[in-house]
Amino acid sequence: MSQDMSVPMQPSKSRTSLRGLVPWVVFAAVLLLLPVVFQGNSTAFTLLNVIGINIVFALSYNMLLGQGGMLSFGHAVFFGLGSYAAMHAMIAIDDASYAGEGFWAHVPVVGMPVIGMIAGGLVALVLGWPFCRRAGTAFAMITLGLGEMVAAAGQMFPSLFGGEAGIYGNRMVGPQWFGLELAQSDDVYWFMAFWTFVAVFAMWAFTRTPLGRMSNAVRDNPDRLQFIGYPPRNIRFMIFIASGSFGGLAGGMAAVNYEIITPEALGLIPSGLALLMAAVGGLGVFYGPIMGAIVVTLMNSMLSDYTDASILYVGLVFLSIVMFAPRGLGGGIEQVRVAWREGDLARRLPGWLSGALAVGLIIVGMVVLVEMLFQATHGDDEFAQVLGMEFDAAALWGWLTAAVLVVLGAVIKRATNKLREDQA
Amino acid sequence: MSALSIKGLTKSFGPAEVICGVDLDVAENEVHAVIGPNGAGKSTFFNLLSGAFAPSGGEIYLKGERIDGLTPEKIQQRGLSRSFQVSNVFGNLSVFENIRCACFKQSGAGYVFWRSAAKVRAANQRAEEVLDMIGLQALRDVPAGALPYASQRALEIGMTIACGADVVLLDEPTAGMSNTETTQAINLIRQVAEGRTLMIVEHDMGVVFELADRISVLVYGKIIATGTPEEIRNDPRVKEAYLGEEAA
Amino acid sequence: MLEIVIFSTLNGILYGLLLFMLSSGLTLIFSMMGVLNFAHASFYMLGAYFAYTLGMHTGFWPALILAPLLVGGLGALVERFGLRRVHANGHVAELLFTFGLAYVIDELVQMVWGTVAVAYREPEYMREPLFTLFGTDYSIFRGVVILISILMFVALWYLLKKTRVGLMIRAALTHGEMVGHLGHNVPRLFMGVFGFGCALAGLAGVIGGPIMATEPGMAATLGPIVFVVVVVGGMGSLQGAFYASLLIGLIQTFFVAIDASVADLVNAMGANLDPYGELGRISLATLAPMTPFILLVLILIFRPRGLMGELEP
Amino acid sequence: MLKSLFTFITASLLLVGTAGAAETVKLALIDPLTGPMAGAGQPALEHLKFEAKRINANGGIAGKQLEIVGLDNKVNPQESLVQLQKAIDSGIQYVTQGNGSSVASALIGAVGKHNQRNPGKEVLYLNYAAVDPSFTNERCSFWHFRFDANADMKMNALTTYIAENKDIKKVYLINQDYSFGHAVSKAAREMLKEKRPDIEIVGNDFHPLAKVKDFTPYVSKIQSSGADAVISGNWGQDITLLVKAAAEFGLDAPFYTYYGASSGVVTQLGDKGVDRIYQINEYYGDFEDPEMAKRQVEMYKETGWDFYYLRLSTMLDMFKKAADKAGSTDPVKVAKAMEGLTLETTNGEVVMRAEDHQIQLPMFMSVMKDDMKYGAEGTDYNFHKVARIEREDVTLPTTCRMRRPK
Repeated sequence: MSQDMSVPMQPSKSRTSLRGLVPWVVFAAVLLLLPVVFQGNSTAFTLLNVIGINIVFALSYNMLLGQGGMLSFGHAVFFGLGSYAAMHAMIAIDDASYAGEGFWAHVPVVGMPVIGMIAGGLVALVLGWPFCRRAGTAFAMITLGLGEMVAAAGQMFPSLFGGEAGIYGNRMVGPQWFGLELAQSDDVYWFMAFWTFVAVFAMWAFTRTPLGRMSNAVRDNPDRLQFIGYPPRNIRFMIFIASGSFGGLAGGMAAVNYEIITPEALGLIPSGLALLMAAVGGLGVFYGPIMGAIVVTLMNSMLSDYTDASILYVGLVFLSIVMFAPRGLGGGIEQVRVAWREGDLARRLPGWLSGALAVGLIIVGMVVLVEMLFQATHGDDEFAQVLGMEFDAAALWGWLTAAVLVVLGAVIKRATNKLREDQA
Repeated sequence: MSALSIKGLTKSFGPAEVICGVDLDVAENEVHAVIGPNGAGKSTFFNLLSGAFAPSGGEIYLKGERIDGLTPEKIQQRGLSRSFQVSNVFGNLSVFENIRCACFKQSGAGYVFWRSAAKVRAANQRAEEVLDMIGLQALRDVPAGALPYASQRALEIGMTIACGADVVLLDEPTAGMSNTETTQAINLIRQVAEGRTLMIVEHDMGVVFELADRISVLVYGKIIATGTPEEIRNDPRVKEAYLGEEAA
Repeated sequence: MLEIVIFSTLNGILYGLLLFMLSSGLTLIFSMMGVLNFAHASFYMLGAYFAYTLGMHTGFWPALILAPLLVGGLGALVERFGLRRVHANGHVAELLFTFGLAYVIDELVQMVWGTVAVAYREPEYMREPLFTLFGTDYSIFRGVVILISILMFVALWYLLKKTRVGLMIRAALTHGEMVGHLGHNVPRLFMGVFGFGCALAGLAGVIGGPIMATEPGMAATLGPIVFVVVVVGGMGSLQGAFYASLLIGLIQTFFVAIDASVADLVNAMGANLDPYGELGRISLATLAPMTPFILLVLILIFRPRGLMGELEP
Repeated sequence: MLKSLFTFITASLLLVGTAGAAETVKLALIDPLTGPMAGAGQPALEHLKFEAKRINANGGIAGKQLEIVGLDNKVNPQESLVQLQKAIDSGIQYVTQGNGSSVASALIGAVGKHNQRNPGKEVLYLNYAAVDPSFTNERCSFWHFRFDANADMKMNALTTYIAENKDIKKVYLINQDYSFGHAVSKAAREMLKEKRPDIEIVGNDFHPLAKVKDFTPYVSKIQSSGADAVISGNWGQDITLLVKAAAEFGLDAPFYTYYGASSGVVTQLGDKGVDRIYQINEYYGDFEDPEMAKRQVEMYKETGWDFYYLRLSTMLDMFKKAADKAGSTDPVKVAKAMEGLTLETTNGEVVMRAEDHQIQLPMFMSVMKDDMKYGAEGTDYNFHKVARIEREDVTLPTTCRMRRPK
């Protein structure tokens, strides 16, 4: 179904050689180093915590789409219900530890993602079977229906969903493990880093298991699967449960981070965010959604400080990736890695660099265009600022520079197309 | 007791009856070829045996057990697997992975998610054996979608036998192959035939006469003749069906 | 009591017809090109905003013609320079493209027309009552809306069933490649159909805008419901979309009009649910926005090809 | 390579964000600036910016220049907490909000937890329009001040006015389906039973917040119930579209509302609203006070929005008075100074009750009228005062037992 959206998977050698562990060591190092780099900068920690949640959410989504070929528009249901379960558990812990006895008094808040994972998995188990009859558009539509139905139900059961105000709890309750008081965002960071690492490793390991290989098989050719003894529906159902569980895990992390969950988190918009992150990052590559989560989260929260048009840029980036780089950021990097490994990187570099330059020019031109359009329609500051330079929507030369940049970029791209073709 | 016995098998798509009452018995470990002009219903016949289509009438017994109407995976689990005329492989997975997916069934490991696939020794070992047999060890890490045509046909056969079925249906295994590739395919099929019952649909008469113990001729949905290669070569009805009126 | 039934039916039919006008274009595009156009409701929004801006200069009736043409032209350009390019990468890529397109259109609308609702109203004389029943007026404009949507349904039905272009479109619905072999320029046909579908959505926007409030969020609210209509109606079936939209319009309106709770509904069918329990206490009115999606899930489980469709999505 | 690139981008972006001149005090407005309820949030932001100029003109807040920061929450509690965290991270210590008691209840919880966890970096929440009574009763918090009469106080004034109108026999209630809507409905039923037991409640509807686009089904239900009057606490688009549908269907029952003068109502209704839309509010559209009239003209010219939110001006004036009195912009000191503070406004003296941080002020019943001296939204309709309800008749006791910091 998404045949050309995915770059061929290079299986690591069957015996897990030392080389196979290098990416995990680097990943762990990054997670350990980040708090040192951002010492005392609470904005950074707030952002990193959100990125952690989105990485797990986007990867759990890609278990369905990228790995299993199942396009879903209801993935936020597992995230939301996992978050609700964790929130109810936190409230139970709060009450139990207040009273000092009962099962919940011993459960630590840092264990909430497990509660979320169980909830997500159960929901997928209960609802999943009729959904997994067919992949493709039917699956997309039925998950869309599920997502909107559960979001609407969110307004109805106050004791469960808390109606419009949602449900909120306090994460500084119950027994504290590893000395994590979870008061400040830098304390919460360790909780996030741990669960992000565990979830990413688990989801990667899942792709190496027989069921993980079979999910790729059901993606590539569901009909042939029947003839080697496996009904595609069973495989899809099990992937649906696995993906729902990790979606619930991300929901559990979010419950601890935000300490509030509202029915809004169950609807189409968060499901769309998961799709956005996975597609921008690259569906066919395992680590694609990780990059997608980082880029989209940064754009969503940081960009709005510099421009009113931040959401427009997210849409434009998404459109250009779908049109010009269907394999996403991850796909691009995979191409470079494969070329580097086969040693013809030097030969293909000029083509890529010129392409990158051309695209860069077009992007800057478009940004100037959008900023001036924004400033012209309802900006209150007189000038549109782009990369430190100021453009006045009233003056013609502003529009001229934008047009020149875009045209120049397009010309270079067309000229170097030939170069890239014969290098491919 | 025959490996496969078919009684009064019929199949019609709306008004058009494609298989009009086929009766055939295939003995254990026999290599049975099915030949016939284009459009005789050979592929539909294979689709009926493998469960891709449900028959309109008649019965199919696999080693004495009735299988008509079952879903393809249930028929495969009872020991009958088939290859496809048009290569039907997992495009993005490597050659080794394609074969290993087919091997999971035998070791019942398809749904395992708590252990790495590399650790399922039985499946990996079986996959290595089949890879050697079909001679694709050199291309083991190449994605199946990027294989040259002949290698894809070999992979097709490899996946069919990897499932560990003892009744194997091969749908035009040597279609579109050069002479050297055909001879390699014949040796491969001969190896595959050891200890298994084989049915082949084939146009290349050289391959048919080389491999088949018995041949059935399917014309317009009916078997007009079954016999040893010699009998079929001299059978007037076959000549008439193949070469038209003037040959009779 | 009779008054509620009459007015709810009228409101339900009006809402249903509006849904039909919105989804008819999508039925064509979805069934012919297999493209799940997520941006379809955004073109509906553009229709409303264009009618608002044009209406100020040209008045309502010219805008009724110009706005859909403008939206249709825009749709054709989008197909030509965007969708066609992505077509080669398969249906998922096309869907992702329209998903991103909806994002961009919603933001551009906010940029140009601002984030607050625009006071797009039907012309003054149309606000007078067409007729008054039990003291409630039914405005001329609502009558005009029903008229236009019925006319559009008949015209669309005639175009598909009786004209050559209609023949070509219906043929391409099921056998796209064959139509290509017959020498028709399929890409141009796709562009025409996509543009035409967007024009239909624009037309729905022109008359839906005054009723449903023209504001940047209008696409997001109606977007998902449009897919329900298309899937419930059945792929490639215009009559299916017509009945499905009327069904959804009436169900949703009557659920709001009837002053009952879930317990009353369920108990009427023999069960005995506690009327004060958390489930029983829910009033049908709060259940109303959920009904289209319950219908969608039920149809996809029990009758995947929908009311009148031949092929499954 | 990836790692250093990533750290560089994030670090550079973040450094720019935290730079801020020392001598300003920032007030963040967390309200819907986009989406269906933008019509409620945008005017509040413009009003605050307009009034901030006046505050800064005469001395600012304890000598510091007041800066207004708008943060969009799309009326969603979860998004509001994300914006709150963003505001806190960039050093903002004063937050205001008004649209949606669901958001307010989340903010109260979050501000309370933040202050408990970060002594010395407290945040104060000034609520200008979320009127769920619980915020100044069972859920009162030292860090929350309310500058608008709560739902029960408004209903107390509204029902006193309705009680005098003898020809109202049947009343229909329609509200938004969340804590605020239910509070309005409960207060209306209780107070009407107490003041006018003869009035029959013929309908009690709830609809989802900010989601209904076409209110015709609800209006036909009201019409067939034969109601003489409709009471609704709806705000933003939910009141604009409700009264529009009512006008369109020729429903002639008068509407007694909390936010009848929301943006868009006057334009949508035109003459169909005259003598039919009533509003209970802390201000009205006659602008007898020349100073207020001047502000209305100037603000409309500058921002295109009317001078509707008098309570925001009262809030800023009290904030300035308390900060000047405390001689500092430290939230704890300002909060203590503001308790029990009185302020002379155009409608007479108002006081911030120390017991529950609920402002006590006179209320006004007003009705939509034509050819007003200062029309709203560029038309010549506005809300004319029909009754003044004194502070003593509006005030209600509180059950708040507030925990004060040492």
